[in-house]
Amino acid sequence: MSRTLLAVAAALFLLVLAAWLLSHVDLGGWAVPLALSISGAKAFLIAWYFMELHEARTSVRASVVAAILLFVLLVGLTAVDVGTRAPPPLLSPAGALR
Amino acid sequence: MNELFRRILWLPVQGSTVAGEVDALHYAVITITMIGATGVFAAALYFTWRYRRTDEAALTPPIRAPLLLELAVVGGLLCLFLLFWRVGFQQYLRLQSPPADAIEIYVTGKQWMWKFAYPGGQRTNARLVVPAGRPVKLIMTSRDVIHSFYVPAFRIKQDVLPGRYTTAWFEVVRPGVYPLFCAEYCGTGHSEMEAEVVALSGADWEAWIAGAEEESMAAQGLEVAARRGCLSCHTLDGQRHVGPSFRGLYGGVRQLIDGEAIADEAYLTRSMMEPAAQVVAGYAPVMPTYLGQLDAGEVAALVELIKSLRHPNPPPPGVDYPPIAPAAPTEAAP
Amino acid sequence: MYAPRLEEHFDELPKQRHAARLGVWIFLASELLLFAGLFALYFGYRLHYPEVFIEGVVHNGRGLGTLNTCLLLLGSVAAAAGVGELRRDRDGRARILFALGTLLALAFLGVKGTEYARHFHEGIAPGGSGAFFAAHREPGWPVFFTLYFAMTGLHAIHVVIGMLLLGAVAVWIGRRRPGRAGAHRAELAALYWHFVDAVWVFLWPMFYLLGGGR
Amino acid sequence: MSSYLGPPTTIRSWLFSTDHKRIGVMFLVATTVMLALGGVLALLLRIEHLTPGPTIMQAATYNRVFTLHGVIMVWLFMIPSIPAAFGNFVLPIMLGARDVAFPRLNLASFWIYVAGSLVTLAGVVASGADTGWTFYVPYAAETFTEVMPILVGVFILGWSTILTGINFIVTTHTLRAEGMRWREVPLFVWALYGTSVIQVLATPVLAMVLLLVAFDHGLGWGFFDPARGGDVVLFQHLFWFYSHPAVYIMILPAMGVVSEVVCTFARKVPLSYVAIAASTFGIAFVGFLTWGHHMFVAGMSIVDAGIFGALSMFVAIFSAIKVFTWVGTLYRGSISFRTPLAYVFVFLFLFVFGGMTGVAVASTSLDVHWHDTYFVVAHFHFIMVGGTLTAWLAALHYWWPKITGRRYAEKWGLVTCTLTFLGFFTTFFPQFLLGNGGMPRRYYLYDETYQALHVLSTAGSWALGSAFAITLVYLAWSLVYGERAEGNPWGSRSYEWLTSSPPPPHNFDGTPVFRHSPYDYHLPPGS
Repeated sequence: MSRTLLAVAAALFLLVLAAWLLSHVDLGGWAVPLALSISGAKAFLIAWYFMELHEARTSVRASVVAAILLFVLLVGLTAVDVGTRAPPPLLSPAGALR
Repeated sequence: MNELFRRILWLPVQGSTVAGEVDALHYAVITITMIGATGVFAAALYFTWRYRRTDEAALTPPIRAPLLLELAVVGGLLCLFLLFWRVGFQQYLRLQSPPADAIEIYVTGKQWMWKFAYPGGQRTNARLVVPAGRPVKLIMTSRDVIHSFYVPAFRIKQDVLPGRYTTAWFEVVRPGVYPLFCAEYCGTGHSEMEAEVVALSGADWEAWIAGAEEESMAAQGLEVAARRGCLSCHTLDGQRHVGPSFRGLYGGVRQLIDGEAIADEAYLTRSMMEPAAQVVAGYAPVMPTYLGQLDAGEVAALVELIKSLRHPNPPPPGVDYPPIAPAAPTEAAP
Repeated sequence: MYAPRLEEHFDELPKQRHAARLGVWIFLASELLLFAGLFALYFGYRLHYPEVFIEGVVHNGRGLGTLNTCLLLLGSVAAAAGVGELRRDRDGRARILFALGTLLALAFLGVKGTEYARHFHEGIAPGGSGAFFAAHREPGWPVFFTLYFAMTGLHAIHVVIGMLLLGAVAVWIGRRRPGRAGAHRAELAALYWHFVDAVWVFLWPMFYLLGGGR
Repeated sequence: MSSYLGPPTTIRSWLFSTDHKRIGVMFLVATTVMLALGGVLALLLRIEHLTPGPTIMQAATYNRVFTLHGVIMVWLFMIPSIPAAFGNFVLPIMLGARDVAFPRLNLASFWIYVAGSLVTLAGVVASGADTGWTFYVPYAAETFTEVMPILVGVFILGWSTILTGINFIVTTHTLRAEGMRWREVPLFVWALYGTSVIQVLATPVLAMVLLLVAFDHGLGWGFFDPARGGDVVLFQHLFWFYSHPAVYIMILPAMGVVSEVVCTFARKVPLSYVAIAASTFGIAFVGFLTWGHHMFVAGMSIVDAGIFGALSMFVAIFSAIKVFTWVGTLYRGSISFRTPLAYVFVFLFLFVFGGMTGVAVASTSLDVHWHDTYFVVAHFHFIMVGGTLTAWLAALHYWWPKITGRRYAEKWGLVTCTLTFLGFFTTFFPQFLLGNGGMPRRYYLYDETYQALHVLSTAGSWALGSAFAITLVYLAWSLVYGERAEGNPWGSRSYEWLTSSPPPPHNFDGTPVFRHSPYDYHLPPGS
C-alpha cells in the first residue's frame, strides 16, 4: 500500500469522525452547509487521489467540473425558488405549501 | 398608433390598467426584432446576388472579422436584450404585487370549471363579477390538477396549483364582459373550462353585491363551527370555556405559554392546523388538529366568522351552547 | 501472458486507453446528473418541511448509516490499493483486495437490507403508506421517506453494479494473471466504485446526520 | 474500389454492422420514418382545427394526437436526427478517423433507440397518453391513459442519446488525424461536440424525472402528489432543466450544418472561426442557466423569475453572433445558389425571425400574456421546423452525394425548398396572431373569432406536408436514376469531401494527413 493512499484513507476517516461529532451539535442554519462542505472535502479527496484526477488529462477534469457545476446549478436555483417564494396569502388549510 | 398596432397584431382589447404598458413593450420589442430579422435576411440576399459565382476557379479573400466588431455586435445586442428584460421585469413585478386595498375573491379551479367565492359569501360558477375601476385580488387554488387563470384582455395569467395558493390581481378599466380561459392543459375538458369576467360599473356592482347576498361568509362560518364541533370548546359570547372564546379574539394580542402573538388570519389558520404550536396561556393544549379535514371554503368561513365577532357586543341570535363539561384536570400552567 | 487487444481503428494503445478512461469519466458525469434530480427534490422539500426532515433524520438514527459509510470507504481504499498492487505485478494481493472490496459491498447491501426491514417493520413504506404515517400526519413525512427510499435505493442499485464489477475484476485477475498490463481494466472498475462511494458521502449526512444536533 | 455500401449487403450485415457510416444511414432511415409519422399526426391536428367545434375527432383523441405528435417529433426525430444520422456518418471522416471511438457502443446506441421507439410506439398503439409531451404532474400521475409505456420508452431513448454523446466527445478528443490542430477541426464537429456535452449532462435528469412520474403513476409513491405534501412546481424545475437544453441539442447541430453549407457554397473562409466555435460552447453552457423562463407564471418565486429572465437574454447573443458571422461570411464570397444554400436561407430567415420572438418571450411581462398560447407554439415551431428541419433538409441535400454516391435533381430541390418555405410561413405565422389574440394551446374547441387564422394555418400545413412528400420522392428517384456523383461535387475543401463518394469502408485509403484547414478557399486547391 503506497504511503499517500494510507494518508488519504486516514484523512477520509478523520473527516467521517468530524462529520459524526458535528452532527451532535445544534448548528441551526449552518448545519446543512457545513455538513455538505465536509462531504465535499471527502469527495474531493476520493476524486483527486483514489480516482487519480491529480494526473488526469484536462479533458477528464473538464468533464468532472462541468458535471459538478450543473449539479450545483440545478440544486441551487431550485432551492432559490422554494426559499424565496412569498408566504401563502391568507389561509393555509391542509398545510398548504409556500 | 396604439390602436393601429393592436389591430395589426391581433391583440385583444386592453381591458386592465396594466395592458396598455405591456402592449407598449410588446410593440417596441416586436418592431425592433422584426426590423433586425428582415435586415439580416436582406443583407444575406444582397450578398448572394452581389457576390454570385461567376468564375469556377475564383479564390475569395480570407476576410477575418476584427474582434472589436464582434464584441460591438455582441455587446450592443446584449444591452438591447437586457433593456427589454429590465422593462419587462419591472412590469412583471407590478403584475405580481397586488395593491393593499384590493377586493379579495377566492378562486377554485377544478377539472373543467371555475368557482368563485366572495368575502360577502356569494358564490358563482364560471362568472367572475368584479367592479370596474377598483383593484381585485384573486386568491386561487386548485382541487385536482394544475390549471391557469388567463384573461387575454387583461394580459394576466397565473397558474392555479393544487395544494398551494397563488395570487393574481387586475383592475378593469371599462365595464364589459371579458373571456377567461384555462391556459394549462388539464385533461379532456381543458378547452371547455371557459368562463367570463363581468366588470360592472360602481352602481351596478353595489346592486349586484347586495342582491346576491344569499348567505354571508360569517353565517356559513357559524354553520361550519357547529358542524365541526368548534362550539363544544369555544363560545361566541366572550365566556371562557375549554378553549378561548371567539368573541373579541381577532386582532388582539394573545398571551401564549411561550411568548405572544397577534391574532391575525395566519395565527387563526395555524391554530386550526397545528394547535399545539401556539397554546394560549392558561388553557390546556387539548385541541385536536383539523389538518386535512377542513377544505379551503370551510377555513375561510371560520376565519370570517371569528373576524365578524371581533367587536365585544351581544352574541348573534339563535345559538345555544352545550353544557360546560366539568373543568378538565388541567395541570398547573407553567 | 496477457496482452491487451489494440482495436483496429486506434493507432496506438495509450490513445485507446485514454479514450476508454475519458469515456468512463463522461459516463460518470452523466450518472452524477442522474442523482442531481433527486438531490434537487431533497433540498427543495427540506426547505418546504424543515422540521419534518429533521425529525425524519433523527428517526433514522446514526448507527447503521455511519457503519455503511465506513464499509464503503474501506471498499474504496481496497479498490485503490488493488489497482496499485496490480500495477506492481502483484496479482495475488490485487485479487484479494478486489475480493475484499466485493465483500464490503455485500456487507453494505446487508446493512441496507436490515435498515429497510426495520423501516417496513415500523410501518414506513414509500409513498406514505404504512401505519407510521397515521400517527405522523404532517404532509412532509411521506415525501421524506419516499425520497429516502428512492435515493438510497438508486444508490444501492449502483452498489450492486459496482460489486459485480469488482467481483468480475477479482475473478479475471485470478484467472488471467494479467499483471501490469491488466491494471488499466481494473482501474476503470475502481473508478466506478469510487464514484458510488462519493455519492454515498453526500447521502450519509442528508439522511443520517442533519438532525438538528439531536 | 468497394464502398461501404459494397459487398456484404445482407440485412444482417447492415443491422449488426459497427461501421459508423452504416449506423448513420440506419439512423437516417429510422428518423425519417418517425418524421413522417409525426408529420401525419400534425396534419390531423391541423384538419381538426378547421372548425371551432369537433371536426374529425373527439377531445380525447385530439389530446392523444397532440401528445404523440410532441413525443415523436421531440425524442424520436428532432434530437437524434442530425447528430445520430449525419453526425455518425460524417464526424469520423471529418476527423480523418476510421470509425468512432467505441463502434460497438455506437451500434448499441442504435439498438437502444430502436427499442425505445418500439416501447413508445407500443404506448401509441395501446391508446396513447393524453398528457402532452411535457407530462406535467399531477395530471400525468393521475391520467387513466397509457402514459407508462411512453415514459419508459423515452427513458430508454434517453440512454441512446447519452451513449452517442459519449462516443462523439471521445472521438473528437482521441481520433483526430495526424497534425490536425484544434483550430482545423471543422465547425460541424464543434457543433456536435457542444451538442454531445448537453446530451450527456442534461438527458440523465430527464430520465430520472420521467422515472419519478412513472413511480407516481404506477406505484403511487407521491413524489409530486399535492395531497401528500408534494410540490408540483419542483417537477417543472427538473423537467425544464432538461427540456431547455434539449432545444439546444436540436438547434446546435443545425447550426453546424449551416456553418458548413455557408462556407462551402460561398467558397469563403468563415468570418470568424473562433466566434462560431466559442459561441457553440456559450450556447451549450448558458443553455443550462435559463430553464426558468418556462415557469414565469407557474408559481415560481419572483426572485427566480428575475434571475432566469436576465440569464435567458445571454443565450440570444450567442445565436446572434453566429448569424452575424454566417452573413458576414457571404460578404465578398463566390456564392453558387444550390438547394442546400437555399434551405440555409430559409433557415436564416425563420430562425432569426423565430429566435427574436424568443427574446420577446423572455422579457418577463410579455411572457405572462403569451405563455401557453399559440404564440409560444409558433415560436418553437419557427425554431424547430424553421431551424432544425430546414437544416436537416440542407444536410440531406448537401451530403446526399457523399452518402449515396448519387446526385439529386437540382431543379426539384429549389422548387420544393420554396414550397417548404411558403407552406411553413402560411402555417405558423397566423399562429403568432392567434397567440396574440389569446388562444391557449392544446385547445380542442376554440372561439369562432379565431377560425379564419386556423383555416389559413391548415392550408399552409398541407403545402408543407406535400413539400416534404415531394422531397422524399425525388430523393428516392435519384437513388436509382440519379447520375453518379464524383468525390467532391460542390468543390468543398472540407475533409469529408477528400475521400470518394460513397466512401470506402475505412473512410480513407491509408491514414490521411490533413495539411490544410477545411476552409482555406483563399489558396489554390491541393496546395
